[in-house]
Amino acid sequence: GCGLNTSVGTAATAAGTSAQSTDTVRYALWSNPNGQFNPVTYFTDYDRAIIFNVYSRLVVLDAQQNYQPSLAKSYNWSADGKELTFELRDNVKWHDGEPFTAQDVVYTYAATANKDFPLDPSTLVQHLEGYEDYHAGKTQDFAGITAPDDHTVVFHFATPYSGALATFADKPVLAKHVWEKVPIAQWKTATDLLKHPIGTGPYKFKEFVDGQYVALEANPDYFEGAPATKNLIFKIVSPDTLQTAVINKEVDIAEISNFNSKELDAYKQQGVNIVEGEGNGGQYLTFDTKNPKLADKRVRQALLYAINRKGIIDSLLYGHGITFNAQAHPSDPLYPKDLNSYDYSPEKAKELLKEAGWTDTDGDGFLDKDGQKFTFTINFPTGNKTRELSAPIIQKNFQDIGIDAQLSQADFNTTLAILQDPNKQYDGVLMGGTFRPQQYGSANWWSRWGEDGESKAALDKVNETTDPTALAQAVSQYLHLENDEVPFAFLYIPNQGTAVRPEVKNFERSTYEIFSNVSKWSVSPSQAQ
Amino acid sequence: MHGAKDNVIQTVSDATASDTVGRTTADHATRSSHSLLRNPLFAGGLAVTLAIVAACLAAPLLTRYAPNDIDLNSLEVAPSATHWLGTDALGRDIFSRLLYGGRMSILVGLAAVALQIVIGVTLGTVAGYHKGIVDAIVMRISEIFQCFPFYPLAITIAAVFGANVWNVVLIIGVLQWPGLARLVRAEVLSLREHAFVDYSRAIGVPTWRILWNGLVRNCIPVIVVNGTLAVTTAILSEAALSFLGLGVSQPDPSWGNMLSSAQNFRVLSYEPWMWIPPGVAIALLVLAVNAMGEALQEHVRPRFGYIADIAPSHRH
Amino acid sequence: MTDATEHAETPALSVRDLDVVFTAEYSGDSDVHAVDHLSFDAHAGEVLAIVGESGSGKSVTVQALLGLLPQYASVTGTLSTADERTFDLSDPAQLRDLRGTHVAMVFQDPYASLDPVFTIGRQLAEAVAVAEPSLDRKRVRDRVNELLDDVRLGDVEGIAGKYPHELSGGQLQRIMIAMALAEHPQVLLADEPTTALDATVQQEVLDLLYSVCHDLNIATIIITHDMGVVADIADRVLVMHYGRFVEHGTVDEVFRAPKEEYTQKLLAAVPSADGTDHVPESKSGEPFDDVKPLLDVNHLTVSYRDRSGKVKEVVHDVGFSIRPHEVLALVGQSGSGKSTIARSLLGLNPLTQGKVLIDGKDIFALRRRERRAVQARFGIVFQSPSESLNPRLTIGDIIAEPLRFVGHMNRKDSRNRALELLDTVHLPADVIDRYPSELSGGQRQRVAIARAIALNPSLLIADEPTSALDVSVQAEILDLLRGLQRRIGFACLFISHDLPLVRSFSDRVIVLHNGNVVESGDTDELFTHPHQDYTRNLILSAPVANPRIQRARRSERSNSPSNHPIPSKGTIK
Amino acid sequence: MVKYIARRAAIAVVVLFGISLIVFAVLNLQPGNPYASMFSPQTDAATREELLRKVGYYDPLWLKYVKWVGRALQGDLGYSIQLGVPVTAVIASRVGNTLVLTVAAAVIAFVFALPVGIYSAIRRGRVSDRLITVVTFGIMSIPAFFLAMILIRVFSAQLKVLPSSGMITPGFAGTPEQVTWDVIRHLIMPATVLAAMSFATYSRYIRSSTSELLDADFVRALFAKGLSRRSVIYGHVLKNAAKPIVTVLMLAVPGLLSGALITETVFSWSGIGRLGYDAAVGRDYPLLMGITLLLALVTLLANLLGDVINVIIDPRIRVQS
Ligand SMILES: Nc1ncnc2c1ncn2[C@@H]1O[C@H](COP(=O)(O)OP(=O)(O)OP(=O)(O)O)[C@@H](O)[C@H]1O
Ligand SMILES: Nc1ncnc2c1ncn2[C@@H]1O[C@H](COP(=O)(O)OP(=O)(O)OP(=O)(O)O)[C@@H](O)[C@H]1O
Ligand SMILES: [Mg+2]
Ligand SMILES: [Mg+2]
Repeated sequence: GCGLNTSVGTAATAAGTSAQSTDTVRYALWSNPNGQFNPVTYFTDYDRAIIFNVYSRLVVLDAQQNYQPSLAKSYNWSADGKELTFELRDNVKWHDGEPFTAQDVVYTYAATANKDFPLDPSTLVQHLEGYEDYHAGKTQDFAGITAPDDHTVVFHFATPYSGALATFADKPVLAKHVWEKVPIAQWKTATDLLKHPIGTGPYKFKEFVDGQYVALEANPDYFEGAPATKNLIFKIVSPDTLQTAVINKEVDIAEISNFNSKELDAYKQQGVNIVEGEGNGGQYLTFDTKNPKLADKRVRQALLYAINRKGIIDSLLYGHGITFNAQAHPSDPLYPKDLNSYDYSPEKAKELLKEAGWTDTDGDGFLDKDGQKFTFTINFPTGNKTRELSAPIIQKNFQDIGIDAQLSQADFNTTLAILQDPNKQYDGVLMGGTFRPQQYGSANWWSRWGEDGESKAALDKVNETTDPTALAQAVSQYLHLENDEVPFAFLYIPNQGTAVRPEVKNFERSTYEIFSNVSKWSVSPSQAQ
Repeated sequence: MHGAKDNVIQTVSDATASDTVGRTTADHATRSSHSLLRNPLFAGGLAVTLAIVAACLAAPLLTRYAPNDIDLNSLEVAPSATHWLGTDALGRDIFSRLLYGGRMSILVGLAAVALQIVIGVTLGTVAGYHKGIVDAIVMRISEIFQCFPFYPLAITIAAVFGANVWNVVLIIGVLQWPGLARLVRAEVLSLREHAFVDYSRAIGVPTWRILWNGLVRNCIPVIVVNGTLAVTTAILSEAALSFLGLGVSQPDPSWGNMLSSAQNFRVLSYEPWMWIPPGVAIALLVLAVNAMGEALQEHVRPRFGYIADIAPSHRH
Repeated sequence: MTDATEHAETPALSVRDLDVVFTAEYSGDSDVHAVDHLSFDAHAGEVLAIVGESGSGKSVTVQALLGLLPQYASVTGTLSTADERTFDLSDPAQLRDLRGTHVAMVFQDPYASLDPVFTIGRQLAEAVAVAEPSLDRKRVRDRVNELLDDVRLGDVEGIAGKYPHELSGGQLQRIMIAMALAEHPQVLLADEPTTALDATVQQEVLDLLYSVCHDLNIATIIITHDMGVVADIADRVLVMHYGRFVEHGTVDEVFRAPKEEYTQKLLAAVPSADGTDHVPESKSGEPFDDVKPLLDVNHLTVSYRDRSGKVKEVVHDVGFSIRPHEVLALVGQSGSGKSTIARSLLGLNPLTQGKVLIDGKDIFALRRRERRAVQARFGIVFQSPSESLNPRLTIGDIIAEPLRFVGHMNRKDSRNRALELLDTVHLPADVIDRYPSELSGGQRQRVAIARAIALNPSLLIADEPTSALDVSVQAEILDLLRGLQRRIGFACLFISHDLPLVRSFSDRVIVLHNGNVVESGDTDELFTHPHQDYTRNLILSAPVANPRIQRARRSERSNSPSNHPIPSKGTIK
Repeated sequence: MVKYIARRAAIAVVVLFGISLIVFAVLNLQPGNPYASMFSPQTDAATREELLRKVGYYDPLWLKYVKWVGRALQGDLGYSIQLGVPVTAVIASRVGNTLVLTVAAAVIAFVFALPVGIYSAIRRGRVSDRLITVVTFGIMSIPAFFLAMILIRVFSAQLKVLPSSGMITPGFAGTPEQVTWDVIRHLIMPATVLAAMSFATYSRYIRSSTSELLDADFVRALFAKGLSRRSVIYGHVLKNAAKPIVTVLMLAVPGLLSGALITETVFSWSGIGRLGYDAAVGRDYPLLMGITLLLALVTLLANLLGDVINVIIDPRIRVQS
């Protein structure tokens, strides 16, 4: 068949293309969502944006990074940190009118522990009681999650798990009556359900035109009050043309891709506001700690000292970013304030290398040890422009301290394959990741560090501790260790900037929650022009 | 983007090559190069090409900046007396990168075409000479390569062998030979019917000798003409691959990756010095080489004999 | 100025001071002065033949009259017609009025001159519509049928619906003539209208042209380099040389008493058909019968597989033998299988059946290597010298090819031998480093001959070695071959469709028709007393350079009722 | 004719097999794992291995291929790893869009290339021809990306007459005519960019085949017949040129399709081009195989179609086949 796969919406929305209408907010997505609108199987941020507007979670993070009840009225830890009880709201309805109950919650989280679940089980369920038996299919019911009544859910942990609330804030609840129609094994391919999500969130799903936009519609019965704007449309706009789209009034809200002053000026001239906040994605250079020349932590520290991180932020991010020194967001309440900040210092770097035995004995300008020249290949994937540009800077920084640094660029998967193959020795790989609240050590699975010994013990301690003060201490200890060991050279966290058209009111966001007050976003009639 | 398969000018010409080329090349191939130089198209193209090549080769004499010298204190500065063409996002001197990048682009162009010629001419000649089953097999293979998806192969080669300039050459060469092979085959098919091939066969001259002396040497005009066009396609393909991060990789400059690093609305609007120089350089070289190819094509064809009536306003 | 303009009545076409120069815009070559201030007249109901060797400017002359020259040709001169209109030849736009109404043209290669993707009927109709724009559809169709009748194609089934490639060369040339007649021209220009045709077909076309000219009272200008054709059809002759006027006169005047030396040379070069002038020098008269044959061909059958896979047998059970020192000629119409036989002997076509014995050994039963050794005793000369020499090799390398790769000589020896050979074929030593394109046609053929005799062949296979050459050059090449044959003593398989030539050169003749041997025998015997009608026709249809004989033949032909040229249907004005 | 097409089709099937085999082998040579980005970072090695085994990641290559062919023969190209949707469904939903874009581009390119090509053939060697040559190659050497940006800047940002990207205004409702117009407005720029890339090829080719024909003897004969320039060129030359032109149009199909990648990306046009690139980068083998085969099929079909049209146009081939 030919023709455009466009279904013509019935709702009478804007008639013109760029005319502003007060009942619609249009949010730019940089790329097409996959259409995996299921909170436990999606894997792109673009799907996530839809999911977090259609579904709701038991708890959410507030701007101060405290957990606030949402679908749950309240939550409660037992004294031993092994039982977490949620009191659920009783007035919540799914978008199809069915009532939301405790069974939905049980069903959602148990599903991820099911033996047929097509993805890896979450860490949360692995900490629950009876996980092994349930996962092996030995039991029908998951002992770890119980629902004493329709509005109460209890999670029973085999060992205490500190990341529990973070998981609940990150994984919305599915409707049992919808998803039980499909065998769990087929969740990733249940196209029909995936593309027509039914949630409890502020917006109802209306339509997804592949590659073009996702249209959502206000849920008048939303438990925190009906949204102010009738339609929320996610329009797919390539970052390259984003600026025009915003200025041209094709979208109202868009994340901007850089902070170049000329670009910001262009927005400002058109009356577009730039809302800037801390970003939640960090960039780092992983080290192969099993690589003999990098096994010595002084060498790794030296390399970190050698990188002009401030220079990178100032030049590539135009100053709109921060450095970080351990694997946690600096705005995290538990992020220690006294970490070594490894301020740029080639002298210190050289000193440390000298201590570790690396000196230039043959006078070729490069360090050597035992007759071996210090070479360092920086692998980096294609895709993130800032990261691509940072590679030559780091190369130069390394060369400045006498390391023969080379660059090797490849597509993302190829680069990832270097990290994934435990038998492959490498020097360094530039990677990036997204911070999720209160998840520490999350990039460790391809790290060659932290699988055993002191670091593992420290991390286990973090995961097992639920008592706030003890947790703070455990986290501090772990992060200090990481800060000292430098398994990664932590580089920078770019700020997040959002261009918001002047007609849009009440747009707010926090580090982790872009849509926290989506139901308040409104559009006033065009004043500019 | 000018994907590698866009060189239909070459690929396609085999449709008529059999009716036309054989008849013409043999007679007109040896016209003096002297007359070629008088053709303004060729002379102009050659002059521009030589100027560009010379400037690239003489890069160290023309600029005092190294192409990879990062200067975080002068990022994206506009052209000035210190930086003639300004600097890029890492403060590297664009004029210097332009000259050094030209070496890379030209290298890619030439090497990719050389590879293409080796594969294409060998297979095309063998197919055309032996006809029948050998021909069928070679043509099927060339069809397979023509249908081959460009990006997956590009990614694979880059992934398996690492992204570097030789892989760009490999990718372009391996994917673009079918066009030339088909042309050469068509040419050989008609050449082999010439009496001089019959003669050599009749008196028992060894086959390799017939292929080389009788056929390959007579295909030279076709090869040259298409080779020049292929150089431009290769340069553009390198740019396209760099655009996708599969080409010549950082920090080494090539015109392609200089352009691709400027693929941004802001750069386009406010920092033209980042993209105009490589853009103009590519366009100029492509134009110059194509002009030469065009002139060569005219040169190996019989003189045009349109009757005066077709183009009315000629007589002065 | 001496020119071809003296005549009583007003000419149908009168050309004054035609001058054509090809300017060398970018080519770097020097300007070519193709036609140099030429003036002539053409009269209604008369055939004017323009003759001259290749490159003398004949074609350029007629193309200039219609404004068909390339853009870079600079033309001057005037043309006036019977109705006293005068045209400036330097302005092709003016000449547009002339085309399609007053002056029509017939080209040399009819196949190339018709649009391959339209039917004959359509192209004829188009010509009719141009000449008579007022006709409606039906009348156009009628006129097309009329024209087809006029050129005696009216009874060919469905011819109007056919495409050019579906017709034979003779038919196509008649279509071209019909197309020319559609325009009711007063002047008909025909540029080598029969060169591409077989002798028998040529005669038909010439007859048609003749009757068109005389019956319809059209001034006809025919260009040819074949003196036989001139003798056959022309009323008057204009001789050109290097674009310049040489002489002009009635056909009898020019043939009987050529005034200029150039014309004399031109005529002298033509072998005469009655065998009176050249007695082949190789003809020793010694009886061959008891000599063991050098080459013995038995039951030779050859087939081709065409593109659709159909097998077509083109040579059927042919047998002949050649004795040492003997010249055997293969003659026959085009397509009769002459070249095919030669190619089979050379191993270029597989034979379906039959044996080829050399000195009693069956060469195709031999192993490859031994066969090569036997074939190395063949010398080969092909028809087109430019085609048979590799344009990318120097003359030295071309001649050295058999020496090096068959005779296994080293580079130096082969070069020396090549120099010797060049001398043998009377070429200067300095051509050794030139390329074929830098030689004239005749010189190239000498090179081909030098290459053929490089390995002292015992058998020379010559497939139309002179037919691509100019008459004057033809004679030189034949003399050379003759001399070499006497010196080296090779036997020769001589293929030609030029019967006078065959008569002057060969000892014995084999006549082929559709791949069968029709007749064979001693040359003189066969020419004077042909046993078969086919042979007789073949001999008679080759025009001889003698107007008297040709006139006699023509009247003989036109007396036979089956051959009436133009139906007297007074539809043509 | 039927026999001819049947034979060609049979050959095409063989070629398709060859392509699938090679592409399959090549894809699996790549380092990187299609499932890699789907695991959460905390997943331990054992779980990962188990999941990978379950999806057949560790099967030997030949077995994977055999399995794939087996299913493909039944019309099942598997599920896209990333999208979780049947490959056939993804392709079906996207291919129409690419078709619209490429056909529009080809039409635009052709409509401009035809007169330009003919004009410069007629004026071969003149100043105007040289000028056209320069401009044509100039257009050819502007990277598509830049052309796209420039168009967006001028027509969307400055003049505000065309939408900067997308295929349709989100949520736009109206009469079918309004919707069609909306789509056309979105189509103009991407189709123009893609057309610009093909324009040079087409016009150069039309120029060379026309000019070859203008040299032909029969053209001279037509003039001698007294036909006007117009009827010679439009009545005869063009019909003869149709054969090579059809061939070039058909052979340009793969170039057009691969050229769609950047256009589709910049303009957020949801088609096959970007999908294929993403599938390649994301190691989404089933999807990539599907797209590859589709493109190969289209290419082969285009070649076949070109040949068939040529047979129809050219009576000389008609007889032979
Ligand atoms: N298109 C052309 N461009 C340049 N020179 C030409 C052209 N056509 C003919 N000539 C030159 O003009 C001269 C006369 O050529 P023309 O074709 O009239 O010879 P001809 O007498 O017809 O010879 P032939 O018997 O071989 O046909 C030759 O020297 C030829 O090279
Ligand atoms: N390669 C071929 N494939 C198919 N048929 C062929 C081939 N070559 C020649 N023929 C056919 O074989 C027959 C004999 O051709 P051949 O060339 O031997 O004739 P000829 O007597 O040499 O004619 P001419 O005087 O025109 O050279 C003709 O009908 C021709 O069409
Ligand atoms: Mg002539
Ligand atoms: Mg012959």
